[in-house]
Amino acid sequence: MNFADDLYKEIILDHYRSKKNRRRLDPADYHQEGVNPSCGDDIELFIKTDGGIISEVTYDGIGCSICTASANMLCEALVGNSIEFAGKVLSRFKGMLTRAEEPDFPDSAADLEAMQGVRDYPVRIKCALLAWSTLDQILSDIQSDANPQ
Amino acid sequence: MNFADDLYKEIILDHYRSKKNRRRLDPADYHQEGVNPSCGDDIELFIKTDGGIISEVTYDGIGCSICTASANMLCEALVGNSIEFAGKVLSRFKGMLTRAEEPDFPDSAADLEAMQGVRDYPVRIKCALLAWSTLDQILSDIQSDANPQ
Amino acid sequence: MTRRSVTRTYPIDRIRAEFPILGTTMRGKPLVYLDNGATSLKPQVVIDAELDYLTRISASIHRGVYQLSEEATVKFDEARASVRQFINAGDDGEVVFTKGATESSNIVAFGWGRKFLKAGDEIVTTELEHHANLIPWQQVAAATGAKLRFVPLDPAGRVSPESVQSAVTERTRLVAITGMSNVTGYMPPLRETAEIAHRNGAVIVVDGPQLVSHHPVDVQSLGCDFLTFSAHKMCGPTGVGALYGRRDLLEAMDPLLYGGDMIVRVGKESATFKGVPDKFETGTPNISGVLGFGAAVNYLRSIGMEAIADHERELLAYAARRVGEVPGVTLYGPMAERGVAAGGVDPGGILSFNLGEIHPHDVGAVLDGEGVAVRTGFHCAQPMMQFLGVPGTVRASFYLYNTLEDIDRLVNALHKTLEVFS
Amino acid sequence: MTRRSVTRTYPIDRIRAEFPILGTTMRGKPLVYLDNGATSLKPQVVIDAELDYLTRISASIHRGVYQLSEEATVKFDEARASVRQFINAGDDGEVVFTKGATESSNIVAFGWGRKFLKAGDEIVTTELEHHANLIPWQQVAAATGAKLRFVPLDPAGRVSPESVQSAVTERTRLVAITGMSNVTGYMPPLRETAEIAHRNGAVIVVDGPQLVSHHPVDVQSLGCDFLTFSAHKMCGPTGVGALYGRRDLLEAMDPLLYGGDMIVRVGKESATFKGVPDKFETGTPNISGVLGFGAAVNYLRSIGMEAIADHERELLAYAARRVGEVPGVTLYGPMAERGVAAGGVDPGGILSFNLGEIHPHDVGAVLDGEGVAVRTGFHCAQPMMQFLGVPGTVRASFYLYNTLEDIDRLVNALHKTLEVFS
Ligand SMILES: Cc1ncc(COP(=O)(O)O)c(C=O)c1O
Ligand SMILES: Cc1ncc(COP(=O)(O)O)c(C=O)c1O
Repeated sequence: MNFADDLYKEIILDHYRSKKNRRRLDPADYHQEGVNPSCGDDIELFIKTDGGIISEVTYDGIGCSICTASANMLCEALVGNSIEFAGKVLSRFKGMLTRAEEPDFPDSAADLEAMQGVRDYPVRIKCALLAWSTLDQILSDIQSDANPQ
Repeated sequence: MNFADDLYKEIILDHYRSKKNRRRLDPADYHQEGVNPSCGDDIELFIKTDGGIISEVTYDGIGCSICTASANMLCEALVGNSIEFAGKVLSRFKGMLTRAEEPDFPDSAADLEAMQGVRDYPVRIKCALLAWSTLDQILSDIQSDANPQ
Repeated sequence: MTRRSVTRTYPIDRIRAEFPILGTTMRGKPLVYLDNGATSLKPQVVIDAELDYLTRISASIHRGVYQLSEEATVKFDEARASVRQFINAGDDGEVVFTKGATESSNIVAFGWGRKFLKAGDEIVTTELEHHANLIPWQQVAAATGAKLRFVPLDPAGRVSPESVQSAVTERTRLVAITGMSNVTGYMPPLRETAEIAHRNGAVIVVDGPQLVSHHPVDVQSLGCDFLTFSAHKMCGPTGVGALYGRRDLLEAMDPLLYGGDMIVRVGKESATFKGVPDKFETGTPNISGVLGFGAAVNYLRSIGMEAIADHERELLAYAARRVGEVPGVTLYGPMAERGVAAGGVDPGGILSFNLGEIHPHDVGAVLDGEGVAVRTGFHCAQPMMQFLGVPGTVRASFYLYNTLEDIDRLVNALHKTLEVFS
Repeated sequence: MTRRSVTRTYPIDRIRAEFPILGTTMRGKPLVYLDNGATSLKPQVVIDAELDYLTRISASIHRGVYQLSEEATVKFDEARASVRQFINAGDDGEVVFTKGATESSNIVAFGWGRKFLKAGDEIVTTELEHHANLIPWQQVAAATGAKLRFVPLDPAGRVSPESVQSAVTERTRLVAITGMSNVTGYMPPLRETAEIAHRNGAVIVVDGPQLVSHHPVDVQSLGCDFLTFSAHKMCGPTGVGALYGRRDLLEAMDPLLYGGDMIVRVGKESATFKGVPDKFETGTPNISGVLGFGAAVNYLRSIGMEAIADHERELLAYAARRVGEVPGVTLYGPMAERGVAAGGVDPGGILSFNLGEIHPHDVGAVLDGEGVAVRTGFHCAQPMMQFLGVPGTVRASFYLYNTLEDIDRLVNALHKTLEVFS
């Protein structure tokens, strides 16, 4: 198996090619932009919630295949699930890429495992994480909306 | 012959030990300070002239043995000689140390040849030259006194 | 193996043998290094100069009275003389060693710009600039009230004496312009620009890291007042570069850094400083780096900058044609006409392009898998990206040791990229 | 050959074998290197780290998508983590790579001093300072109208918590003090000084090149706000150093240099910058230097800074006694009592002295002829020379690889000097 197959697994390329979740939600309940200054990637995440459930989630922006595939996987994995579920998937995804934890995703998010290969390409980890760091900020916003001070 | 003998020839040490010309002239016709900022050496040169002849020349200040021996040699070589002679000895001394020219001093300045060994110790060349660079400035002053604009 | 050499006399095989890293692999494939715009590989003579310092000399310069320090000092001064000769500066005092071109630019911006510019003055620059020759001037403008003006570019990203003339007025005090774009390889007409600047009483700062590493440069005949460059882009070590400055300008400037080695006398409350270049070189310098820098310019001179520029010119023409033929490729800059330099002026050996809609990062990654190192992204030149209307490009940049085979490998890897992302 | 080791467990022979230059000669005699205060020798692991970069990696960091650049980036980050651990900084963002301690001091002086100080504010410092930690503050004072105040020294050249307290007032905004004098090895009471500074609302900048290379340092327990140091004095390469700064202070500061790699977005007229440490590290860094720096601190940690400090303490005591016995010798600083530290506080491993009326330069030259490298002159500390009332000193400074035999060679060479100049 050579390098390109190793990083660019078919499943990642499928998510990259899919434009299904690549659109803006207007209005969205939550909207956040994430930028990776070292490569210029720039992703926006849009989320609608409905009683603690993520009813719609989309992304838009400019990014490499790893970055946009990761964003697309994020959308697929979270839609219809709870905020809590999103938090759990997020922390497992980060764990897999930054702390070399074994992937352990719920079935509906199993595609994310394909991103494990990115671990061997340290500069690409930021690409894979961009959408997720953006999600992280949205989750904080949701939290503080839920517990206003 | 070992290193210390090579640099610190007896003739140089004699000039270093001699305090004969180490005093201030007050008044002097010409007085100039020379500083070597890299080692802190600080020499003053005093000259009296009499109809184009250097009638008295002394030095004072702080410097290593190479620096003060060189200043003392300068005094010995120039006293009683003409300004023109001083200029010639100066340029031969510089030539010997900075352009590797063969020493070729008038008999009365023959001791200066002992300084040739300094050439092999590049950081000490500045020590040997300090009094002479100071002389250089005095000679310029004498020149411009002679040819006021 | 004998390589297809672009000219019969250019000693490509000997040159390649002098760079140890060219015998290695990347991702299991023989290394094709086309990221010379970022930094260059190092020949054995440069490695040896550094090693010699590290293993045999190891002493600091200037105030040591012992042999090793003396030797370090002499070699340091020799390196300065080598760099001075390399750009034909008038005297060694005009060559200031810095940590790199970026520090060099900042020394001018701080020591000349912030000291001498005032509200109402104008700084003329271009959208071609590397951030190192733009942000310092933005900061000077913000601090002094001077205004930045941009020379208009033609659609191929070029300036002309006329466009320079249209931006320079009697209020212009300084023109900051690249000697060669690190995105497109484009080389502005420097001599004419310097003339226009001087005619209007302005000084000219040339951002030189690409120009100096790839072309013969004579600061006196070009009329540069300041020139910045970095050793690491010209076969030398990282962490060292130079600022050339006209002596009278350097003498009038304030230093950026203060400390030891630059002083004549220090009291408790104040200090007096040495002349040029010493007042700009405080602190223990990058001694091994400077010795390596000296070895690097001597190495380049031994091959000849004309010969290197010719070699790269042929590589570029071939690359622009071959890469231009890959389906979906868009070339940027003067070579955009599929291998023919628009306007007939050959740019330096840099080719920027994109492959269809594929993100430059992805192209770079597939190339990496094929052993081909290129740079992708905005190349520290975001205004240039805005001008080109793209978020980034793939950049292949050539140097004395690259070959036509390297370009073939690049082209094959581009085809592979198309396969992966089809 | 087995050397008389100062302590039975200190692996002096192994250590010496790790420094290739210790097997060489100077002026035909085996090298005795006692100029560690100026710069240190380099162990093989550091040379190897640099060589590995030069011959195998050779790529720039950050934006490269290819394996070599990736590896350079990972190793660069690892080096930062190593340096962070070495001084126990809170996080990697608090460690800024610079070209050396002098640049580090200037970053603080410019980015904090010039930004936040104003007329009426006071900067407290000492006559012990190296020019690198004095002239930048003189410049800040001149530019802002702040006033410099000096902590009074006792006759042995020491400060006490009381003398610091006498200089610090509620107008004091900053205390700039050496961690260890490069002239006498004296180490001021840092923790107490930091407490006094903080109690008065001031920040403390510790000039650390000597301290950090010879003693265990924990910036958090010392209460340093800023600490400057240089790799080349701690077994690392030339041209690289570090600035430690408390995160909130670094975040509030302006950078000294502007250019690529430090930015988030750049437009034609303005730019936005990254966080710490990136905003202080513009331009291509000294990559081989940083990798060597990482190897150097790991090497020192493998031996243990406590063990090194103990070793030097014994060398110093022996040297002060033996050198103090040479006819006509005057010792300076805390060891002036013939090998007994005045006040019972052991200084770092530096011995400054003069030999009768013989000019330090001459002493150094005869020592050179005997293969013994020492520094002579004012050691970039003219106010300290004025305090001592001498134009210069001879300085022997020790490090992990020095031995009692080295000191015997020094003493023999001093006797030879007396002969030559008798
Ligand atoms: C105490 C002290 N501070 C500052 C410096 C300056 O360090 P560098 O020359 O590496 O910038 C030195 C060394 O010369 C030093 O000994
Ligand atoms: C055109 C140009 N200017 C300036 C620079 C900055 O050089 P350095 O990063 O070596 O300081 C570079 C390289 O990055 C460049 O290509």
